[in-house]
Amino acid sequence: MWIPLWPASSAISGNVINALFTAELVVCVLILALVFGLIWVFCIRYRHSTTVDRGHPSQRSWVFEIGWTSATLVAFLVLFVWGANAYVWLYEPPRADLELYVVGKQWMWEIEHPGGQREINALHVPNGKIVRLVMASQDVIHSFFIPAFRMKHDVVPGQLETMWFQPTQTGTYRLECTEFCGTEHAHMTGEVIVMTPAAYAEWLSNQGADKTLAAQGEQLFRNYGCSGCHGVNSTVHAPSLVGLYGSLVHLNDGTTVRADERYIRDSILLPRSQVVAGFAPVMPSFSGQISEADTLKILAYIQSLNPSGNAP
Amino acid sequence: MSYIIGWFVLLLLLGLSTLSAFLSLGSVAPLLQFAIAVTQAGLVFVLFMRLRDAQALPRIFAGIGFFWLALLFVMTAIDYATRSGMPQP
Amino acid sequence: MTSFADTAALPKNYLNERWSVRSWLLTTDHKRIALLYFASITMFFFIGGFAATLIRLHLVVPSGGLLQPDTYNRMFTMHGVVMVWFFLIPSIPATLGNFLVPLMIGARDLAFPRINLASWYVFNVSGAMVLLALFMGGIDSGWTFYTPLSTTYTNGYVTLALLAVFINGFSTLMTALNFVVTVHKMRAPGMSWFRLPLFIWALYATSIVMLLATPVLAMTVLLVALERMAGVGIFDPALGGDPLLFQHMFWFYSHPAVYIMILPAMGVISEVIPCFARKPVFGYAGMTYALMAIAVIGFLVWGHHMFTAGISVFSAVVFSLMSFLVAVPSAIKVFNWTATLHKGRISFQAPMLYALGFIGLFTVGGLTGLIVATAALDIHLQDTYFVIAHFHYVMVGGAVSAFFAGLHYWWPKITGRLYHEIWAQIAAGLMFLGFNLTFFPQFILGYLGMPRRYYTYAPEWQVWNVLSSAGASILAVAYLMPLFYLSWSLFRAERAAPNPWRATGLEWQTTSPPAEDNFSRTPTVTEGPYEYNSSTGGCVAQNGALYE
Amino acid sequence: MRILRPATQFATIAQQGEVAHLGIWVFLATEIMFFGALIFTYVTYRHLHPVDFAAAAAHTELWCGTVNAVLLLTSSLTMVLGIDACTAGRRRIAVRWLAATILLGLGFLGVKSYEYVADYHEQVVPALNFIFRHGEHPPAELFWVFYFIATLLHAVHMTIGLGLVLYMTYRVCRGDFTRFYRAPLEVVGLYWSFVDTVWIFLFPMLYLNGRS
Repeated sequence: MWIPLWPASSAISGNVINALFTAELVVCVLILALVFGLIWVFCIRYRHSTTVDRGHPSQRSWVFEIGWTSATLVAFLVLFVWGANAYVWLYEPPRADLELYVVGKQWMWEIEHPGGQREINALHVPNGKIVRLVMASQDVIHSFFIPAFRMKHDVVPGQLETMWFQPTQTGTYRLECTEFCGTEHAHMTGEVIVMTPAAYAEWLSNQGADKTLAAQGEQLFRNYGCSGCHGVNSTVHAPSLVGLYGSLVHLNDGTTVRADERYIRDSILLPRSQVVAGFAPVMPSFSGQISEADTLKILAYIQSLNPSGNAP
Repeated sequence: MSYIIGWFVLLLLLGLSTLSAFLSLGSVAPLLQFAIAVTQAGLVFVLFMRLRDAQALPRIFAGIGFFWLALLFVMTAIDYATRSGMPQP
Repeated sequence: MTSFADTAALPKNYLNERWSVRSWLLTTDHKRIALLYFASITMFFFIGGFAATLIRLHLVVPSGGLLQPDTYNRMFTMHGVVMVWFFLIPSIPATLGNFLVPLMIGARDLAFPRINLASWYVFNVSGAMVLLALFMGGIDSGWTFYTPLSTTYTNGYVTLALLAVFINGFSTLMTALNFVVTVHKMRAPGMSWFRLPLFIWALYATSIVMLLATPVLAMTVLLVALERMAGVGIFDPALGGDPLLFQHMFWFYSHPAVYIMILPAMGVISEVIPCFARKPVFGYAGMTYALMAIAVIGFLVWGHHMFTAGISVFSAVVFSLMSFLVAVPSAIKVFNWTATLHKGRISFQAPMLYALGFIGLFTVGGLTGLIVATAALDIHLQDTYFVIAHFHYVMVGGAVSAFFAGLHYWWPKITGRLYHEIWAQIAAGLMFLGFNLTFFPQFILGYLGMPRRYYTYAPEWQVWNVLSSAGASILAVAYLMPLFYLSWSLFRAERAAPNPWRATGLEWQTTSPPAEDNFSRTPTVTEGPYEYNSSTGGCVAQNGALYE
Repeated sequence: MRILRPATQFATIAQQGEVAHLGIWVFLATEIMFFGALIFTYVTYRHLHPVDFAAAAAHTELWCGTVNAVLLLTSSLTMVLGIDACTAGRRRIAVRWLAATILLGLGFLGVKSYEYVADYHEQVVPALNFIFRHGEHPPAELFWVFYFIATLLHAVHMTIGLGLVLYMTYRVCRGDFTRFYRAPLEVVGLYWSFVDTVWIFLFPMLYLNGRS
């Protein structure tokens, strides 16, 4: 019988984690061997019935203590720096080749491709491309986990989360929810299918999507009445959304924020928490009136309004 | 006698704090009001709760709660102050 | 230290002074309250253990044959809630601590005996509430009560459980308050801070952590309960609330809670090892500093539970650094215990076996703690079985092993009877074996990517799950054994001398069991706590039967 | 005068007094953490939703909060004067000061009750009758949730404090306390002043925001 011991790594992030994990494992085993070895040796050599020399136990305990304190401190700091570096690299997304939208809800994952293709509990991605996920939750906290990529991020309701990966091998991998989310938490699983770019393109065209995500978003932008104020021809004094995504926004409390997905989403749902400088806080709140999936579509539309056409 | 003076100062500070709310101080107002509250609380602790004549131990335990509370505030503020979801250009 | 030993005819002691039920239920004697607490937490240990047994049985097959999904979720929630708040937190402090703090510092009782009794009643009220929630249908939010699942989406009796946790906090606070004031104000003449046994230092540090962390948990669960009861959204994103704020507040308590569990365990081990190695503890001062350092730095690391939750990258790095720093004093303690064995005269009675097991398991738990404290690795390991295995190595392999070490070590003092040595050694060995078989496979499962709280799993993971469940059945038997041989010893075993281990420490200088007011006259302390000498014989004996 | 003997676990009456003193301070440290955690959530949310919190806070009854602050600060003064009178052995004067403290405390609760009724009529009570005013956004409700939790918890502490002061007044009348032992009275005094301190922090948080 085949007994799994070490999971395959099929993404760049997986290789980074594997290297770091192996290194820490080695350090741990060395320390364990030291402690266990000493305990064994002492327990055998100094068991009560032996008559070995027990005279002059060391009085200068602080010399040893300072020694092993500084040794462990240095070893730990090295591991910390390595781990922190990797963490920053793993969690600060680079410029993406492909952006997908993920909505978690009890108990399934809904994934939207920019072309309007939609899938449930499955994620098709092209091999070798940097994929960035923009994730939202409709209800409780979920966590999007692909063990083969060693990548995971919680999806917290009320804020957008992002995560990225770059697959290195075609194949089918497990997709799991790792934050307990209710009765069928264990069934909130799916598959990540890494395909060659050509196969991915073919798969996309066979999904029969008629409208891109941005086009669907534009429709919603009108339906929810956003265009009444933020539209090009509007007479209401509202900030223009053209070129907004990725730009720096000055707020009326004097601070500056970058208009990322999270900012745009917050501004739709709770517009008064971050008011653009020079504008009155007159926009109504859409909190509780718009689903996460619709928010993401409108977001896709607002992103598509960038003249340059992509994120900074 | 020092109690009466202390009480008078406390009321004075209260008035000052209330007054500050009606001035257009912007984001300074909450800080000022918080500073006044800290001063008032310090007065109450030192004077009315007699930390002035207390031994070291009660003083330490009076401070320890505020110190640990500061840990909660600071460590969480580190998170809220530096959150962002976007690749930096 | 002088010894006033003779106890030929059984004199009046705290057990036989009075016999009525009333004299137990209204007692203000710290020793009797300790026994009352023993009874309560033993019950909760087996309730929590029963839930764990069901979980492991269920996971023998990948499809999960035994329980309905809902029942499974209720079982692991109950296992967590009961084991954390109703067993581990009070385990050592409320039982061994209650019994020993006054004895070890030479006092007649704790500073506030009635508050101590009230603590036990409050504990039982909260325990009854949790059991009520269990019998009415259970809770399925996980012991972490993450919002908005706990506030809006689950159907279980979450409010009742939250209020139980809230009330339970008062019992913790009352015990901690008592210990802090007692250690500060009621030490016997000559018992300076650096003559205190390390067990007292550990309980002092624990009490400080309890006092400062528990109120935050109380407020947090109160807010969640209010949100659930009144439907007002405190952590509800629709009102602008932030579920991550709940996590910050929850872990501000619940990470230090881990130190509430492990610091007293470290204290017990620091008593047992010198006694059975016949040597002063290595680096006493360093051990006290390490305890206090863990207590303080332990408050700055809670964010490592949230590395993947969406906290800022910068704060995750800060929390990761703090988590590495808190591992340093723990490492110091492990090295110092090991060094204590050097040139000792070591004998291997049950308490020592448990203590050696503790060092081994705690070291594994601590080192894997480094792995999950590494922010990058935690991305992969968070919420998998790796984390489960890690914290069970610390809490069960560490805290529970130490609890049994202390229980056996002080059993003659508490009951006045000797336990059966061979049975105890067998149980200690079985516990060690069963524990490793249960939890080591979970490290592998975790790295393979098996998430926690799944009632069904991928078929290729079955081998490790079956091994784990097999280990759990051994562990269950091993945990039941002390119930029998210790109960038996209460009635049939040989009576214990005042100091069967020839240990130092004030608690061994009074009779076994101690008199109601502990000491016939207040002792005066003239030397440090661990004046053992390994070169001049004096091996450990049990009731005079010297091991030579 | 009754003869004082320490409880069995203490060696001297002085030790018993010191223990009580330390005990209450340790307890107050836990209270600081308890209220501190609530204030912490408030501060975080106010930081996240400054406009909504200011708009909502402008609807609190400022004069109620201010009068209550004056009442409480004064009651701290009368309390400490009562303890001093007791220390000096002037029992009748001590009882008068304690009675004044109780009256001031009752006054506080009276004003607070009046304020709650007014809040009810303004329809700002979450879970009972909360309605959003024109242009108000969801975080406004969050503010009112905090307003009620904080003031109710404070009122519970006040009520406990009133009971304790009442009991202490009785014990002063009975002549329980002497120059050498008055620890219970001092302990209650510390608790009372601490509850006063909590209001010192709640006042600007709940009443002074959004006024300018």
